[in-house]
Parts: sequence; structure tokens; C-alpha cells
Amino acid sequence: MNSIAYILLITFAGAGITFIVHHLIKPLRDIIAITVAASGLYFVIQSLTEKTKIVFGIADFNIIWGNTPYSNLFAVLIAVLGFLTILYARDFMAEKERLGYFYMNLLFVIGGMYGIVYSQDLISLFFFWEVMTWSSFLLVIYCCKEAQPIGLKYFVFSAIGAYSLLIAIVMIYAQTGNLELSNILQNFGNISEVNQIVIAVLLLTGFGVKSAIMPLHVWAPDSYSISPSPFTALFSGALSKMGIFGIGMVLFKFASHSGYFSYVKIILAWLGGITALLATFYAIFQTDAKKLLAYSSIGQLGYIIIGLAVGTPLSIAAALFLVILHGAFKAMLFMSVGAVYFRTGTTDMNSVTGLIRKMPLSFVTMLFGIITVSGVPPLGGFAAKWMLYESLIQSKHYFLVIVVFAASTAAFLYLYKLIFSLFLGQEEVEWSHVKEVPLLMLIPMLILSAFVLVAGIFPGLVLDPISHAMQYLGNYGFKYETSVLFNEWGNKINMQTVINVIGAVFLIAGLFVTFKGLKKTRYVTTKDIHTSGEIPEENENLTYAVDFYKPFERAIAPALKASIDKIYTAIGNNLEQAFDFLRYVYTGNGQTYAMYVVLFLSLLILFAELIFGIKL
Amino acid sequence: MREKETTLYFGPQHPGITGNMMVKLKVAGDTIVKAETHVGYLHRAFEKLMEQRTWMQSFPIVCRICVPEPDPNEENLARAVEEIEGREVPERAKYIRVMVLELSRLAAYFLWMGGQAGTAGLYTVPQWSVGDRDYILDLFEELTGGRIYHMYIWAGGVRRDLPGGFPDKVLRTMDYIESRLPEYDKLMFENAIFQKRAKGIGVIDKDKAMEWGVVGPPLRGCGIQHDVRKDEPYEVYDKLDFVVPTYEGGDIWARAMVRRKEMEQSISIIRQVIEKMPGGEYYNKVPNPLNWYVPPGETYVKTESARGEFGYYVVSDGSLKPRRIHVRGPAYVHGVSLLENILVGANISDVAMIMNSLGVCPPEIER
Amino acid sequence: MNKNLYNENQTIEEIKNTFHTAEIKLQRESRIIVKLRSDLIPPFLSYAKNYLAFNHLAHFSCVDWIEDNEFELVYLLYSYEKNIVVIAKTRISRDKAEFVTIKHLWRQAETYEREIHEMFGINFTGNDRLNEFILEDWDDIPPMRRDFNTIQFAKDNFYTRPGREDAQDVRETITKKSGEKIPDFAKEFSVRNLK
Amino acid sequence: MFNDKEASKIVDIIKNFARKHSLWVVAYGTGCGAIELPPTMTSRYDAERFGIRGSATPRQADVLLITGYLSVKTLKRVIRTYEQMQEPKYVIGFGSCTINGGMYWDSYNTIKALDRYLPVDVYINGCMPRPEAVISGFIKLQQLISEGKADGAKRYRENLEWYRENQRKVIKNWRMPEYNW
Amino acid sequence: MEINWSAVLGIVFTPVIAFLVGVTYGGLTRRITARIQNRFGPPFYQNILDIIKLYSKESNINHGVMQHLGPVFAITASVTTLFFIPVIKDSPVFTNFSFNGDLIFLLYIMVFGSLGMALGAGQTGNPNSAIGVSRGLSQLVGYEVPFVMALVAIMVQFQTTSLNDLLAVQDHFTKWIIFQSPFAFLAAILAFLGMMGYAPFDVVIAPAEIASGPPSEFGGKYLGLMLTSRSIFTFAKLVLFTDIFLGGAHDFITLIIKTFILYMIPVLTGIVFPRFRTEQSIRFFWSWPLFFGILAILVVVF
Repeated sequence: MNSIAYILLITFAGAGITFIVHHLIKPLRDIIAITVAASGLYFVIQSLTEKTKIVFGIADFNIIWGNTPYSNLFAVLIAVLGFLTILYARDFMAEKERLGYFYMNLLFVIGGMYGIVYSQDLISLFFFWEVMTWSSFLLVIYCCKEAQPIGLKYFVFSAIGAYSLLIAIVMIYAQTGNLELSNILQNFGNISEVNQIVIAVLLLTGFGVKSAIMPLHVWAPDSYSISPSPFTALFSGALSKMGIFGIGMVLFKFASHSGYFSYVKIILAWLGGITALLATFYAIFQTDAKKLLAYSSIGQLGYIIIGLAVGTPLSIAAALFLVILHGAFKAMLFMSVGAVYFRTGTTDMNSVTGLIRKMPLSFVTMLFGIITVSGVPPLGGFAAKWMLYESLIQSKHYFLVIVVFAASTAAFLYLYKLIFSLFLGQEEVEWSHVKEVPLLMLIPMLILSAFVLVAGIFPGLVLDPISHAMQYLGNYGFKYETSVLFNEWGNKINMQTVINVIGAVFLIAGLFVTFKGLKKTRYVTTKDIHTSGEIPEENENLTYAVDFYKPFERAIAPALKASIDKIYTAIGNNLEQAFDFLRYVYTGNGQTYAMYVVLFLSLLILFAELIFGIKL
Repeated sequence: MREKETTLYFGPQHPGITGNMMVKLKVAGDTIVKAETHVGYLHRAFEKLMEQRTWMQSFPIVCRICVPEPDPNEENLARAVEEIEGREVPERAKYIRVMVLELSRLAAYFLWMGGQAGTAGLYTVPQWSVGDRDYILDLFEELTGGRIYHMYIWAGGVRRDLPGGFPDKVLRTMDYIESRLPEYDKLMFENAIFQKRAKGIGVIDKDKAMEWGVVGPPLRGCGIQHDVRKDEPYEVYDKLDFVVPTYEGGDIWARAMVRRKEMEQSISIIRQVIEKMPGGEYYNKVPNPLNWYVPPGETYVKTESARGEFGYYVVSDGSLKPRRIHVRGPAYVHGVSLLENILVGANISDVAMIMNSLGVCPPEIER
Repeated sequence: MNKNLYNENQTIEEIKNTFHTAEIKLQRESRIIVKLRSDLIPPFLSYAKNYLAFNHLAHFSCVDWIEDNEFELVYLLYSYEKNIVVIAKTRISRDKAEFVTIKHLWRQAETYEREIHEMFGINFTGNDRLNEFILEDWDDIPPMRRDFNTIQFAKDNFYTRPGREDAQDVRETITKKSGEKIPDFAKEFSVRNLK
Repeated sequence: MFNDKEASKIVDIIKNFARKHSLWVVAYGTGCGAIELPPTMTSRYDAERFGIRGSATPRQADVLLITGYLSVKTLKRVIRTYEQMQEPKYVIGFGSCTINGGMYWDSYNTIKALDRYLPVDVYINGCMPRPEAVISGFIKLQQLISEGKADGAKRYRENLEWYRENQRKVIKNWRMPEYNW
Repeated sequence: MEINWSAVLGIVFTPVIAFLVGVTYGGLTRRITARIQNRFGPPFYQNILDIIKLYSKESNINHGVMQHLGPVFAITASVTTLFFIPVIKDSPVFTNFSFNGDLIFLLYIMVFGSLGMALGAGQTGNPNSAIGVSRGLSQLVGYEVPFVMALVAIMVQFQTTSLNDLLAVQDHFTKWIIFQSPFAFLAAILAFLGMMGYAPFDVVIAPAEIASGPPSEFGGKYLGLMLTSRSIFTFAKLVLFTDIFLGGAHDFITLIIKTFILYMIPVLTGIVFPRFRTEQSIRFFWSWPLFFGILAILVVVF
């Protein structure tokens, strides 16, 4: 047997064992879960060096599992994040109930994702896709009763995605008569152009749901914010990347034949741009930290989609670099917010404040996270942003680059609000009991922080596997060195110099300001501030957090109100009503869902016959 | 339990506050949800002190009630005493009083102009206008000996006659100030950004303005033409030719324009006064201040100051000392109930501008 | 003053017809003094505001008549239409210093009531904002009452810098010059006696 | 070239030179004297020539200008403002009423001698002092600084108990936050 | 290892020169403003005295480590920006690290300092600071957009993102980019007004509104470091604009003339305008500057 089989076997079997052990010997449960994730990580690293393929047949279909450089990239992301989240979940979830359920589903999600990236045929892809969707749905509704409508929303959208995937798969089978990826890729150019585009669009829709492109993002903010933090880190960090994985496959493997695909790509790029901008604007006005991060996640995925859709070597590299980085920093941010939740019991940015001196390491994690997201040097985000901008400018997407830049500048707003509201500001009495989270929660955060720092200084280390993956995607090559990036015009940025200069100046200035008058410098509490000479009352709130960006809101209000906002709210309202209706349809009973799926499938088969003139 | 809204202390130690007072703002975002005026930082118990002083000793006290424009206070107390006593004032003294009052109004408007522009962030105007105001203060200094506190008007007339050549100096100063006004127009009143900042902000409801006790330029900025100088002419205002400018809108801009137009009127009044100034005594003989028994009685006198109706309710019980002098400054209403109400829903950026345009002046609230 | 007093007389008539017990005096042109029983003040103010167009509460004052053991509350209303100030007065007992609020008629009355509450200790029922207005942490008797001795208070509470004693006493100088006597109260304040 | 003592002397001279030519006045008009500050700061008298400038918050300021009488309510705020300022800090008492109460000698609400409550470096006499007097007061302060005699902050720190006792006597409800001196 | 002495010289002297020039410009600004306002004004070295005084403050307070490091972030950004800009054209000494970075890097490193300061100001817990930061960041989004448009137009027109290449293009004054791409210059100079923070765009420190905003808790050495950083940063921005639009400078005299002329634009604008409200300021940047930016890009594309 080879590593891939081990990975899938261990993860899925581990999921079941964890569930059983939970009911038998509780303390062992965590250890088993961590061991499963760790061995998954071990075998993923093992598999990097080997190129394997498992083939076995079920019914008439060949099930093929194998790894490619492209899938390796994602597998490492899944393995690392999966391991770290389970490590993080050990303490975070310690007090919760139904942990067997939680760990089982978490491991199922991880296993499903492994399956997706290792699938070499569409049947197993779809199977693992559904495993991932179902188990993640169960995790979304894990927390409480309020999560059920949100879970439904997620499920409905996932179902839309799954059905469009299914239709596409059916169409592919109808057109090519084969479901093996390698065969399909060879024969894809032979089918009619209309069908090519229809299939591609359907596949993009299916994958787009998971990566929350703008019209399909409705589920994401709520689902991200309601699910338990360790899972959210995985959800946003790795699970959403499965959509990106698929989109990448579609854009570079399927869509490379017809000339019309350039239009699809432009539309997709602009969709990504709009997603990035609007999600950023929505993120700015959130009051819940997890919701803010959810919108931020949607926006970041917009950048990735732009990078993939633009399709120059540098932009693909930027997108894949962002995939890795987004996995890291979004996990960091969700973990850090989770740490705040762990200690304070809320993620409401209007009430939590001033935790910096109580949770310094969580603060550092969040600081690294927001610096990475904002793309400010010297951390990894800058390299990604740099490549993205350069590639957009050089591929003549002048207005798209403006949109992206506006979005990423506006991102400073919500990032500052996030770190300011939770960690900076007044240190209030009501949070005086808060202390730093346990070591096991800190380790994942700090590992990821170290990673984004290294990725910033030596982007080449991350770009090595990416360039291998790009070789697989379509022989895209681009020039880079370990810490030097080049654009297509030959201009370069030397990250090593940047970090040296910044580090040296920071050190000198820092030492100066620390040791200048060290003895006469004293710390005062945040209550001792300039309040115009007055002494604030006990119950008066000196933290400025409510409606933090009111002026900005007013500035963009006419634009938003005039066009998008109204349509969007209208759609949103209608959707809410639709979900109200759906609540009656989806009773929450698994069997009913199964029945619906069967119903839909049979309808689909009928339609398939009508439309495509084939019989399944 | 911690409140939801942020508390912002606007004053007393704040560059944007108009004097030593505090407005406690509760803000959500940068929109004000609740405003509370806190005063008392300047409370010197003048009304109590005046009960301990003779009538004449009260004159140095009343002028300190309103720092930017002390003369309406002296005028009020002087008129109140004269009214209770039935004392006549020489015609010349009346003209001199009007001149002093209008000069002080002009000085107050120049200070206001500096404050209004300064709170809007236009720092050149205060530099100019406070400098120009100093020319008026120089006139006061020559006339009364004091730059700020004059103690010049008192019961029975004024303290001293005009020095030689003074009318010419006043006219020259007025010419200079009139020549400066177009420059202020260009820099401030015609400035597009200033108009953007001022229009539609701090609106007072026209229908409610009278009931809420709005007086002076804020009232006239609502388009209501009322002025104590016209309604109940004191001294010689009924013999002078001037108009009371009004503007519609009730916002900062309307109030600013009202004041701007009144500056021209004041200059014109001063010129008329100097032209019509009669000769004769400037002072009717009064009893020895230490033995000055004012007969029992009460009166309410009012004067139009630069900020509106300045009223004194004076009660005498026939003794050497006032029984009660209760001061009604225009800021008493503007600075507390009106301000608290129109600040709700306003933006933090506009608080200082609104306060300045209402002419909130804490010493006359708490005295 | 040969002005037409038509408005004034008509207003006096109207008040007389409505409030029979009111003592009305035309003090001078555009000043009418109305003395009322204390329970008639709210209806009178409401009447004046709504029917006589006295919609501007110019002032609200209080005078401490310690000799009569009474506070005199003075409402000054002004009508922009008629150009008249009505001075409505009433007296309440000093021992039971309580009155009703009129803040439902004029919202700025709230401020006046807060001040008078603080300075005279008169309680206005219905005004729920009689908190600290001007003074802070005041625990003595309300300072504007006649029996509060500010000199004594200042002497007790504040350090007075020595050196005021040998300042030239203006009163004595005047006495020497003009031969007039120093009145009794002035002797009391004479710096010699301050110590 | 220099020995340590001389070097530190030279540093002191530079420091004092900079301090005396850069006096930032905290924007707090405590009394009616605030009316003479705009003329002092603006075009006619232009105190900025001497490096005198307003500053919005006490953290950045060097000079606390007590412009006139202090009511008890204000005194409390002034103490807080003063204690939030950074050393070296100077206090200028402005007007007669800060010296001995002036015309408010019998008022129940104003303190009569400022230096009992805050360490005053320079008093400016008059009611009210003219802008020229204000500027001359600042120049006197500059002299004191260059001679190293403007040590109000040091006095305050050393005699904190005495100042506190006086302050507490006047301010009845002492709810001031404790500072870690 | 061979030490490149001219590079060392550049590293040592560039920040010093930048500080001195920047601080003198600051003093001259106060002087010029004073002359316009009918007064004498402080001496031109007043800002140096202010900074020395702030450093010589005997006591300092901070509200925690982020406030302590806030000014350090600011000065790091200023000096780093300066190091990645060729101060003197083709000089071996004063080009520093400009070959290792490009315009996009400069765009980002320029906001690094503001964000660091924002974190420092945030930790003080002063609501005024937070309001100031919220205003500043909102305005940042306003002016960065037209600025980026101008830069994109230029980058596309000359097919480079390197400042040194742009300098090489402008070898004769007729080839200055201000003449080659006037709309980009208009957009950028309007954004520059916002960057410099003079009126009417001084919403961040608006004293009459929020008591000087973010720096309101900074005093002593922290404020001194901030002012130092601001001086250096002012110079760095001026040199950047000179390099992009005015063809850089071969010697210091040319540099000083060009930067001073450029500097007078925001200063003189600031004297005669009151302050915008924050949203008005953002909307301003999204009206004319944005229009010029679009025009600049369209001109390049077609």
C-alpha cells in the first residue's frame, strides 16, 4: 500500500475510532484524534516524494486515486491545518459536549478534503465532495439550536453547488463517456464549444459555492461565525480552498481549449474583484469578530480567484501563494479570535476590549495575521500582493488592479478595527479575569505566525512547490529566487534587503526609545488618559468601538445605496423568505434529505434525457 | 454595567470648547446620541458677591460676567439703577453709551469670527480677526483705560468724557475695519469648503425657535426679525437708522451671515452716533457711592448683546446694597437646553462649530 | 413717554378677566407685574403662553425675602407680538420650599429650575433633573439664601494670603477726604477686621 | 576633550536652551484671563516668535497657564491636568485672583492662593494682565528655565503630601485617581 | 568581505540629511504661514528646538508596549521609505537600496508607519485617538485610490515599476513625467494633499474636534520620535514625487528647489482652507482626483 491509501484509511478509520473511543474512554479520544491528524501529516509528507496511483473498480467505473504536484500543494495545506486545528481544539473544546461527534466530523472533513485532492476520477471526487459537505454541515449546526437555519442556508447552497457539479459530471459523462480525469482531459477539446462552456460554468458554480464567490457567498458569513472556532480555522483556511482547487483545475485543465473561455475568465476575474471589494466593505461594518473575518475570508478568496482567472504565470503564482498564505493567516486570525472567545465567551467587538496585556501571545498572533492580510511588508502577505498587482498591471487589467487595490486598502480598516476592538483600547474591569490561553492552543498560532514571517522573507521557499504545481497545470514558468521576486518587466523586489532594512531601523529606533530615559518612563493604566481634565464615572464607556467607521460608511453610502446595496438587500430578503419556506421543506431529518436527493437525481435523469438526448 | 455608547468629554480642557465648560457627549460612531452641558467651572458667585457690595461696587463685578463683551452688562445695571431711581441721563452720555456698546459688539463679532473659522480649521482668520479686534480694544483703552474690562458705563452716565480727537480715531478705525471686511468675505464667507461645513448643520427649527428661548443672531438666522434695539429701543437707538438683517435656514451658515451683515450695521451706527453726538454733560451727579441708597423697587432691563438679549432682573430693598441681581445671559438658554437638543444627531466634527455659532459663553451661565 | 399703551391695557384686561385674584400693575411701558397665588402660577403661565402669545420665557428668578420667611418666584414672559414683558410673581414659604415645575411649557425652564434648586434649595416637583448644576459636592446650605455667609465660608475654607491687611483702605481714605461716615456694613468689611 | 562634568554641563545648556524656546501651553482657559490669550497668540503680539505654542492635550504640554481665578470645581480638573503633564512642567499664575483672590476675596467658590495647591513658577499681576504682561511673564519663565530655577515639578513631587493636604481640604469629595509617582 | 563605503555613507547620511531638510521645511512652513497671517513667526529652526525639548523631557508615560513601539513603527516606515527612494539621481551614495524595491513596495511601506502609529494610538485607550485613527484610515482609502491610478498609468506608460527606470526616462526636462502624463500628475498631486495632511484634509488631528487625535496621549520622547519621523517622511514623500514627476535631481540644490516648490503646494493650500468633514474629504478624493486618474489611465491605454 502507498501513502495515499494510508492517509485516507487512517483519517476515515480514525474518525470512526474517535467516535467510539469517546463513548468508551474519554481521555484517549483527544490523543487518538491528534495521532490520526499527525499521522495524516506524516504520510502527506511521505507522499510528496512519490508519485502513486491506486486504481480499483466499482461497478463499471474505475476509481482512481493519485497525487500530482498540484494536489500535493493542497494536501500539505490540509494536513498542516488539520493537525494544528485538532491540536488547538484539544483545549478549546475541552468543556464542550458531544465531542465524539465533533472530532468524528472534523476528521471526516479532513478525510473528505484529502479525498478531493487525491481523486483522479469524477465519481470519487463527487463522493468525497459530499462527504466534506455533509460533515462540515454537521459541524456548522454543532453548536446550538440557533445554528440550524444557518446550517440550512449552508446546506442549500452546498446542494446547489453539488447539483451543478453533478449535472456537469453527468454532461461530461454523456459527452465523453468516461469519468477518469486523465481521459476527460484528453477528450475535452473534442466536445462542442457550447457544451464545453456550459460544463465549465457548471463546474465553476459548483466549486464557486465553496469558495464563496460573490453571488454564491450568502451562506459564508453566518456559517463561519457560528461554527466552533477550531473548525472555522479549517473551514476558512482549507475547506474553502477546495473550491479554489476545483476552479484551478477547471480553468487550466478543462478551459484551455475554447477561445470563448477568455470571456469566462474575464467575467470570473471581475466577479473576484467585486467579491473582494464588496466583501471588504461589508467586513468593515461588522460588529462580530468572526463575521468580520468571514467577510474578510470571502474577500481574500476573491483575490485568489482574480489571480487564477487572469492566468498569467505570475498571477497564478500569486493566487497559489495566497492559497497557502490565506490558509495560514486566516487560521491564525480565527484561532486568535477563538482564543478571545475561549476566555471571554463572546466575539462581539463592541464589548470585548483591551486584552493586549492579558493575552500577549494571542495579540502577537493576531498582529502577524493582520499584517499578513493587509499585505504590508515584511510579512508574507506583501509578496502575494506584490505578485498579484504586478501581474494584473502587466496583463493590462488596469481597472481591475484599481478595484483590487481599493479593496486591499479598505482592508486596513476592518483589520485595524479587529485588533483595536479586541486587544487595544481601554482595559475594562469586566475583562480583568482574562488570562492567556493554554499552551496547546498557543502552539498552533505561533507555528503559523513563524510561517508567515518566513514566507515573507523567503517567498521562494513557498514558491518552489507552487512552481511544481504550475508545471502540472500547464507548464507555466516564472522567475524567482529564494527571496527575490521578479515581474515580467524585469523589475524586482528583494525581500531580504527589505527585512534587513526594516529590522535594523526598527531595532535601532526601538532600542533608542526604550533606553532613552528608561528609569523615568513609567507605565500608566488606560484609565489615566486625557479626558479633558474630567474624571470619568465608573460605568462610562471610554472605548470607541460602536460604529467605528461611520464617516467611511457615510462617504460610500450614496454609492452603495444607489446601486448594489438595494439589489443585494432585496435578494437577501427574498432569500430569507425562501429559507423560511425551505425550513418547512427541510425538516432537519436526514432521511428526508436523502429522499430529496433521490428525487432530484431522478428529475435530473429525466431532464438529462430531455436536454442532452442521452440515457444514463 | 458599562454603557454602550462612548463617552467623550468635550471640555473643559479642550481646544474646541468656547470657554471653561464641558459638554459630555455620548456618541455612537461619530454621531452624538446624547449631550449634557456641564457648567460651574467659572462660578464666582457674582450674584452673592453683589449682595455684599454697594451699588457702585457692583459695576466692576458685572462686567466680568461676559468676557468677550462686558459693556452690555454695565449698561444693564446702569439702566436698572436709573430706572428704579428715576434718574435722568444726559443725552451725550446716551450717545457715548451706544457707541461703546456697538464697538464692543463689533469686537465680539471679530472674536466670534476667529472662533468660528478656527473651529472649522481655517487658522488664518483668527490670526487676522483677533489682530483687527485689537484696534477696537485700543480705542477702549484710550477711552476707558482698560482693554477688556472697561467699567465705563455707570448709573448716571459714563465715567469720563471722550478724549480729544477720539471721534476721529473711531472713524479711522471704522474705515479700516470696513476695508478689511471684503477680505474676510473672500477668505471665509465665500469659501466653498466653509460653506460646505456650515450649511445645513446645527439647524434650529424656525417654528419652535421663539418658544425655546432662542435670541439674537440665532433667532434672526431662523428668519425671525427681532432685536431688542428695535423692539424696545433703549438709549438712543430709536433715533438711529439701521436695519436688522435676517437669514433663512437656521443653520450655522445663516447665523454666520447674520453676524456678518450686522458688522456693517454696527459700523454704520457708530458713524451716525459720532455724527449726531451732542455736546454737554456726560455725567449727572450721583450721591456718594458709599451712601447711595437706591429706593425699593424692581425692574427687568434688557440689552441686545452680540449674542442676543441680555437681561437683568434687579430688585432693590431700599438699602445700600442690591437685594438681588439676577442675570439672564443669552447663553443660558443657548448653552444648556438648546445646545443639548440640537447636538443630538450631530457629528463630532461639528460640535465646536455649533457651539461657536450659538455663542455659548459659560461665564454668563453660571456667573 | 407718550406712547400708545393699547397693548398693555388690553393684556391687563384679559388677565383680569381670567384671573380675578391677580394683583396687576402696569409698571411702565411694556412692563406688567402680575402677583398671583402660588397655585395659580401654572395655569396663568399656560394661559399666557397659549392665549396671550407670551411664548418667550425670558427669565425665571427667585428672591429670598428672609424677613418675611418667604421666597419670591419671578417668571418673566415676553411676547414678541405685543412687545410686553409680564413679570408674574408669587411667594412660597421658606420652610416648605417646594413648587411645581413648568418645564412642560418651556423646556429651557428646566435649566432655570436646576439653578434655583441649587442656589436656593427649592424643590421643583416634576423636574427629574435637579442634579448638580453649577456647584460640585456642595454640603452647606444653598449659597444664594440670605442666611449663607459667604465671607465666613471663605474664611473658614480657603487660605487667605497675608498682606491684604496693609492695603490702603479706600473707605477710610474717602472718609478722611470728604468727612462722610463709614456706614456700618463697610466697617464690617474693613480690612482691619478681616483677619 | 571634555570631561564628564563639562559634557553634562553642555548638554544641560542645550537642553535648557531648547526648553526655554519651546514652551507649549496646554489649551485650558480656566478663567476670564483666557480672553487675553488669543491676542497674545495671534498676529498682534505673536507669542510664537518665542516658541510659545498651544498644545491640545496635557501630555504634550510644558506650561500650564492658570488664566485667572480657580473655582473649586475647576481646581480639581486643573490638578488632574497638571499631573498628566510630563516633567519638566511649569505653572504660570495669571492675574491677581490667582495671587490673593483679587476681587473674589470673599467668594465661597474660588480659591485665593494658587501656590498652596500647585507649584507656581511665575505670577503675572493685573486684572487683567495685558498681552505684553503675559509675554513678559513668559520671558521671566524663560530666564528661570535657563538659570535652572524653574523647578516647580520637583517641588511638587517632593512636597506632594503638603500639596495633597491643601487640595483635599478644598475638594471635599476626593475621587481623584491615584498616580504612580 | 568588501565593504561598499559609498553605500555605508549613504545609509548614514541620508536619514540625517532628510531629517534636517524636513525639519527645516517644517520650520519654514510655520514661518511662511505666519507671514501670511500678518505675524512674525518663529525662527526657522523652531522645530528642531521643539524636538530637542521633547527628547529632553524628564518623564515619559506609556500605556503599554504598543504605544511604546508606535513611534518606532512610524520611524521605521519613514527611514525604510527613504532608503528605497533614489534621493540623488545616479549617485552611488544616495541611491541606497532603491534597486531592490519598486513603486508597489513603496506604496505599501508608506502605510506601514501609519498603521503602526494607529496601533500605538489604539492602545492608549483614548477615544479621541480612536476617532482620529478611524478618520485617518477612512481618508487613506480616499486618497490612495487616485494615487494608485496615477502610478498605474505611469507604470503602464513606461513599462516599469522601478523608480530608477522612471528616473532614467526623464533625462531631459521636456521628458519629465509631469509633461508626459499631466493627468497622472494632477491625480497624484491631489492625493498628495491628502497624504501631507494639511488643511483641508487635516481631519486626523483636527484639534478643535478631537483634541489632536491619535497623538493625544503621546508626549516626551514618543512625540519627539514621531515628529522626527514626520520630518523624515515629509522629505521622503517629496523626493518620491520629485523622482516620479519632476525628473529627480542630480545634486542637492536642484533637489531642494524642486522639493520646496512641491512642498509649498499643500502648505499654501492649507492656509486658505478650512477642514473638510471626513466623509466630504473622502468624497472629494473620489470626485476630481479619481476622474483625473481614470483619464490618465485611458490616455495611456488608447
